[in-house]
Amino acid sequence: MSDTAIRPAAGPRLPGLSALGPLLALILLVVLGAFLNDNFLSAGNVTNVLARSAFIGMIAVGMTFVITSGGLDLSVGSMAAFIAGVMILAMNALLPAMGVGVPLILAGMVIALAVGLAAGLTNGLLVTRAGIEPFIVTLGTMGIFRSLVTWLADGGTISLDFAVRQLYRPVYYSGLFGVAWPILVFALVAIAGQVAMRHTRFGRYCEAIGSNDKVALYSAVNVERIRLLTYVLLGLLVGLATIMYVPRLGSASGSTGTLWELEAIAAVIIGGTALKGGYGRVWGTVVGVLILSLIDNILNLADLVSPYLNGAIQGVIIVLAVVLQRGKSAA
Amino acid sequence: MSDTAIRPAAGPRLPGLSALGPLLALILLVVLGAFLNDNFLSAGNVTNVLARSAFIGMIAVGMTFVITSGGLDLSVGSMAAFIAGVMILAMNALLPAMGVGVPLILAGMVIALAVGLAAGLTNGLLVTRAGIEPFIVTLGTMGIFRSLVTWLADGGTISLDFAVRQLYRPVYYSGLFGVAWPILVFALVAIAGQVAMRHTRFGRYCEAIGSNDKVALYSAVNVERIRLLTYVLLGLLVGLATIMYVPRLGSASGSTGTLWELEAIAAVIIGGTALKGGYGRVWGTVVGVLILSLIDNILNLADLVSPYLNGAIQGVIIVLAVVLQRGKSAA
Amino acid sequence: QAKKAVIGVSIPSATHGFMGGLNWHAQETIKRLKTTYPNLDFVLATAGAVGKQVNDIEDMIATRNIDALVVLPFESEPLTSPVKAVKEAGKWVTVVDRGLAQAGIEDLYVAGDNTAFGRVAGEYFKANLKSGAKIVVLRGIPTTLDNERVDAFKKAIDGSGIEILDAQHGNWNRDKAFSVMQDYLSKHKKIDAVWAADDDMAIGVLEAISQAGRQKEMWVVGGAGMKEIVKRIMDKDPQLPVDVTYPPALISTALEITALRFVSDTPVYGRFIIGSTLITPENAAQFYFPNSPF
Amino acid sequence: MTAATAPVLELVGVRKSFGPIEILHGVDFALHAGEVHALIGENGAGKSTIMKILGGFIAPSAGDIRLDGRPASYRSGAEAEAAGVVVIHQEFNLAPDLTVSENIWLGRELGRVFLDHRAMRAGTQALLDELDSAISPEARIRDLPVSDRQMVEIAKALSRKARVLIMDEPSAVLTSREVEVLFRQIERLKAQGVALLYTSHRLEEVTRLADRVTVLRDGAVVRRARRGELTEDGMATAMVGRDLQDIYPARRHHPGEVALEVRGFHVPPLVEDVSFALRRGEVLGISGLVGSGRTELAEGLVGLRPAHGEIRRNGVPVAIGTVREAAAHGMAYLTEDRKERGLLLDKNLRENLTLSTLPRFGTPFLSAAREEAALGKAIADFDIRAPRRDLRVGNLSGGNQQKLLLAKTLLSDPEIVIIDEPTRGIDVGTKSQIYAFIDALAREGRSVIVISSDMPEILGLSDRVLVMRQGRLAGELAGERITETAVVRLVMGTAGDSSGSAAHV
Ligand SMILES: Nc1ncnc2c1ncn2[C@@H]1O[C@H](COP(=O)(O)OP(=O)(O)OP(=O)(O)O)[C@@H](O)[C@H]1O
Ligand SMILES: Nc1ncnc2c1ncn2[C@@H]1O[C@H](COP(=O)(O)OP(=O)(O)OP(=O)(O)O)[C@@H](O)[C@H]1O
Ligand SMILES: [Mg+2]
Ligand SMILES: [Mg+2]
Repeated sequence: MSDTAIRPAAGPRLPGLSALGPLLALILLVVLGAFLNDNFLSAGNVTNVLARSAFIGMIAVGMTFVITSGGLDLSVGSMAAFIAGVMILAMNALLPAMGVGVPLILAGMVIALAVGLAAGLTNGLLVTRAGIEPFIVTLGTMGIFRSLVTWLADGGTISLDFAVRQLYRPVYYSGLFGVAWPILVFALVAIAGQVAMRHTRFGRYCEAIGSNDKVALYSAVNVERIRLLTYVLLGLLVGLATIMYVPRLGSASGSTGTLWELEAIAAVIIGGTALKGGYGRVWGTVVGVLILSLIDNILNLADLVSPYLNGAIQGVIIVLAVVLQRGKSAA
Repeated sequence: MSDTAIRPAAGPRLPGLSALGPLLALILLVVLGAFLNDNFLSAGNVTNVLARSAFIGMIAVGMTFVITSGGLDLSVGSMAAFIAGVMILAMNALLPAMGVGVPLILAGMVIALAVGLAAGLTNGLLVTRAGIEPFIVTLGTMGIFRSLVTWLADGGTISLDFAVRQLYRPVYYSGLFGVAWPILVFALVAIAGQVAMRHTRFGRYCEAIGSNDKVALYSAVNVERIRLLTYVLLGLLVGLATIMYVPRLGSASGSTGTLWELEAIAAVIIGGTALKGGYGRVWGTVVGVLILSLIDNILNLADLVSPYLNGAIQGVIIVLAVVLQRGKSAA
Repeated sequence: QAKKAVIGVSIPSATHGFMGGLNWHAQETIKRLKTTYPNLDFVLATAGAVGKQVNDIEDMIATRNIDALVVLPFESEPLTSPVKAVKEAGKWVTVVDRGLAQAGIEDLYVAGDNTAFGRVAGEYFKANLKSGAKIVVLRGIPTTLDNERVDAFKKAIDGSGIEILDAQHGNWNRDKAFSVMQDYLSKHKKIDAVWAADDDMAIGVLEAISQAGRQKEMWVVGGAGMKEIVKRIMDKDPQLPVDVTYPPALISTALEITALRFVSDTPVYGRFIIGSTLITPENAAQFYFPNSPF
Repeated sequence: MTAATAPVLELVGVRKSFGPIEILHGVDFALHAGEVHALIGENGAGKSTIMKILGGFIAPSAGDIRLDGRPASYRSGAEAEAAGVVVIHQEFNLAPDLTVSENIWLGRELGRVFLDHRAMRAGTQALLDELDSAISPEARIRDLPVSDRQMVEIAKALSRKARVLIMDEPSAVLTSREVEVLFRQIERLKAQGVALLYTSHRLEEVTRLADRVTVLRDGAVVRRARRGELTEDGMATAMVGRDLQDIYPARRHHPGEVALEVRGFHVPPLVEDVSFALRRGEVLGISGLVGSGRTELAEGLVGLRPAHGEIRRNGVPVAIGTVREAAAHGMAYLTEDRKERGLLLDKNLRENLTLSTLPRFGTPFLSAAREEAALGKAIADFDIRAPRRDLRVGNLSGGNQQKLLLAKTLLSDPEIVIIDEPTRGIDVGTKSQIYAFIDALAREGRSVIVISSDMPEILGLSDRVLVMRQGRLAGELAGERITETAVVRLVMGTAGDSSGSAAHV
């Protein structure tokens, strides 16, 4: 929003030198972590950090497209809770009929994706057809999804049947060739996102719409459809994230996924995507997500003066990471 | 963000007919409230709702300028908590020296304003001098302020000395000619804000910068200073809001002011100010704040199926209020 | 010098009064235990959300080599598997306050009693109000434990003829409780008593009542044992006849007993339920800790 | 190009209203294959509106559009383009965050699932080569000067296989060299049987290009002519409705003392070591090719770009780091980029007019009455034609935007005015008014720098001419030596000797 625009000579934000800014911040954090604790670079810790980044990561990749095309989605955290709630209730309900087994898990996954799609579609249609600001639409659905899950849970927690949970657990905890599933799926989503942004019409149109939607419209871009698609894609990715999240915790409640939206948006912006749209960088988002996870991890590695100050240190690092980025670009 | 821009023939958003949208929503809510409960329009309830709106209201008025000039401030809720904490600690510390009396209260007020100014200045300088996105800057300071107050409170609550509190209480609870002080102060702030936006250079510049900061720069507007000023003004208004808030419960803790930022931003957007900047409407913001307070009030007064669904109804009303606005503008 | 034993402590962050008190007690106890037992080390992590708490526990295992975990689950269900994994890794596990969803995971369980918390309050209401009396309730953040408390409360007043006019969520927050109570007062002509269910909320409720000038009409029962409230009970405030304990200091008990496992030969297993008792003007002095932030 | 060919695209009785105001009053109009049709008229006459209707961007309020004799079925610009009707807009229609190549292919990208970047880049390069342009296909539009953006617009339109090409003042921001390139392309397309519609306020271009001319006045056709039937004077008269005298003012003599002296001025990365002096009562023209650094020099002088070197005002060295400091020293700059840097398109006329001089309109409260009075005066002085005063400036016709920008810049009453492309998109009638205005400024003892790509303007207006080439001063011409050949030689860098003429003052 502020942007360098006010200094015409400084030239506009360009993905040139500055592109490496967040990466640099990430590397510094890794060095810091390794310095603070010997186990920081152990396979276990690396797996932990990457796997837990996966949920926000997938959501943030979707968010990158929404923001790039000039939108915003505040509802993703509540949406994740809602999807998780519906998914678990559905699986519990199907259990007597289907029995504990892979088909039940698959049914749950399909339901999660379907609910995600429907939720994304709702946001998207309200934004494109009804023409309401994305901020308002998703602020509204944020409240709605969160209430619905609280109501479904009767104020408490919705839990997956224990036997089903045992079967489902490996989807979070095990993996392929020693790489945990969430990491694999996240990596796939990130790569697909990066490719989609740079090498497909969809990505190109997102940037064009965010940059100037009138121009895009004049150039035969179906602006409404692309906008709608960004929200639907995000909904699906929230669904996918939920599929990976449920085996980890096996439950959903009114407090599931609180503030995920803020974290996802922050990751996108830290990664160098412009909040006002027009330019998106998926790999930057991935770096942003990792920076945010690492900050938490590093705070746990070191013993601070007071745990009350965690938030302050987090805040300082976020700002510093972005200063680094600007610093490079100013050079 | 979505905006009518995609329909070139529809013409741009202009403060014409649509201006009355949020007002209409407000009126509908009042009618609904009166219909649901006889006491809704009682002096007591009206005073309660208005006085409660005052904190967020003053902050939202400041936020209107920040958003109009293309900025954003996520830190206001934490900032309020931080200011309240510092103010109370300072008053308690000054108590032995100054004794219970009006000077002590005045000293506390000056401190609140000074801390607000410093906090706003910090945000503003990081945005303008360091050139970091407002979203990131204020996300960072949000964490920092919140942490600091939790730390100052040792995780608990910072309470104003009882005798001081008794003296200070009337600032929230009593008033002039039967109108409570917070309401009076809020009204003054709102009127001053409306005048500043429409009839002073400052307001004009805010709109110009938000509309196109390059044009403003080429037109000899001191873009950086105006931007900085919007954050400082907001900081001062958060300070003022805190001055009115502290006498209410006489305490501050890590949970004071949570989500105020979201409420303030929502009020601004509901009121018809453009999130991407360039057009600000202070009276709209006031209406937005009242709409949000009324929703809460009505939900408490009405007997709903389940209190778990409050959030959902809130969400629906927010979206509807804005649909109403759009509907009028499309006509 | 022998290797230090490391005890990981994972608790929710100080987002409201009770948790603030708990955080304070945890830190104070850790400080004390560290000086008393030089061979003990502690790793404290506070979490604002479930996911973060699971992350914290994972980090303690992966990078801090903890030998024992003291955990106050943010929520029971989601923490069950992760804590079970800690147990399976051969660590000592102490669960505080909120039980896990599966029995038998923890070595030691130290908890308050949410059912008793609601029941004790309910019994007081039943004993001190006539049939037909009207009360309002402020609930906490929608959670299982809030449900337990409210259900126990309702069960306790069952059959007494007391009518609950309203039960909205005050989120264990003073400001929210203040506005909810303001609205209750606008809505209901006659209220005989308020169950605020938490001392933070009670503070907001009392303000709203005094603003409306209806102090004479009703009394308020909070919960947890905040020092300001206990003081007022001690001073025989007619508006605050009693309070129900739910001591944040239970974390200290958990930490101390866990520490025993590493400093003596007699580990203590089992369940310690710290009941909720009624604080009355008579016994208030023994619940008053002026130095605690809560 | 016989009259027998049936029209390709036709307007029949087209009317257009915005709100209560009717802009077009029943226009009949036809384009034929292999012909260049020029549409001329005063600012605000409705030329752009007609073009937008032809291109499907706005719908007429009444009347028909016929393509090949049948009612045109397209309802959007995109559909029109699919039907072969392509428009080069007066306002740029490019996404600023995308690159040249991305803009040119927007909506018709090559490649199946994945974009074929290489093919698109090569295609872009080929188009740009054809246009003799050195723009990089990878450059972002945001970073390009307006003239380059116009070339991209032209390249984009050429890349669409058009049957009908509609060009709304394409040459307004181009220098003569690029205009030649454009004309070659137009001739080529004409030979291929494309129907072309062209607008320009440079009537010599119309004379040269047009096979037919239609003159529009106040939303109605007032004259139709064939090639050779109308002289430039005749066109001007038809447009304006009265005879025009020589549009350039008589030259002033006796310039006063030096008001501004610039020595060893650098504006990185392009402008190097520029020195010149500017006297009171003088009009100094600066000529040069696109990208020669004229704009950068001007922006450096008024503190819009980091620059270093010596600036003296009335002999006193001054430091200028911001526009406000420049304004404090009596200097004002009118940008060439009126959409991105000149005007707030979302705001009304009044707010735009007074933006740079707000402190004059009341402290602490702005006086709306005084602002309105200023607007009234500006509208009268500069003949700004707006259907409504509270119109959003983005809805003004291009020429009227330019007039408003001029009014805005001059409102600050500067002693030194730097005007970058003063009459871009302004009709001949108003042009003479603006020239008279510049002349009046000089006669009052103020100094004016005119940066212009319009050769006759430079020749007709300047007391002295500086020519820039590749960021440096290529030479200076004064008095009798200001001739078209001399300027072009310096511009192109073919001047064998630049000795006497290049002497700095
Ligand atoms: N959306 C709109 N709303 C209101 N008036 C409009 C709108 N668009 C154009 N106009 C008005 O229509 C008139 C014709 O404008 P148009 O752009 O067609 O003029 P033009 O002949 O192209 O002029 P120029 O030579 O200055 O480019 C102008 O008075 C303009 O202000
Ligand atoms: N060698 C160069 N290095 C960097 N930028 C260059 C160079 N050459 C040209 N440019 C770009 O071209 C522009 C310079 O053109 P400028 O607008 O100053 O020229 P001009 O003579 O005013 O042309 P115009 O006719 O477009 O007004 C600058 O914006 C700059 O970005
Ligand atoms: Mg035009
Ligand atoms: Mg130029």
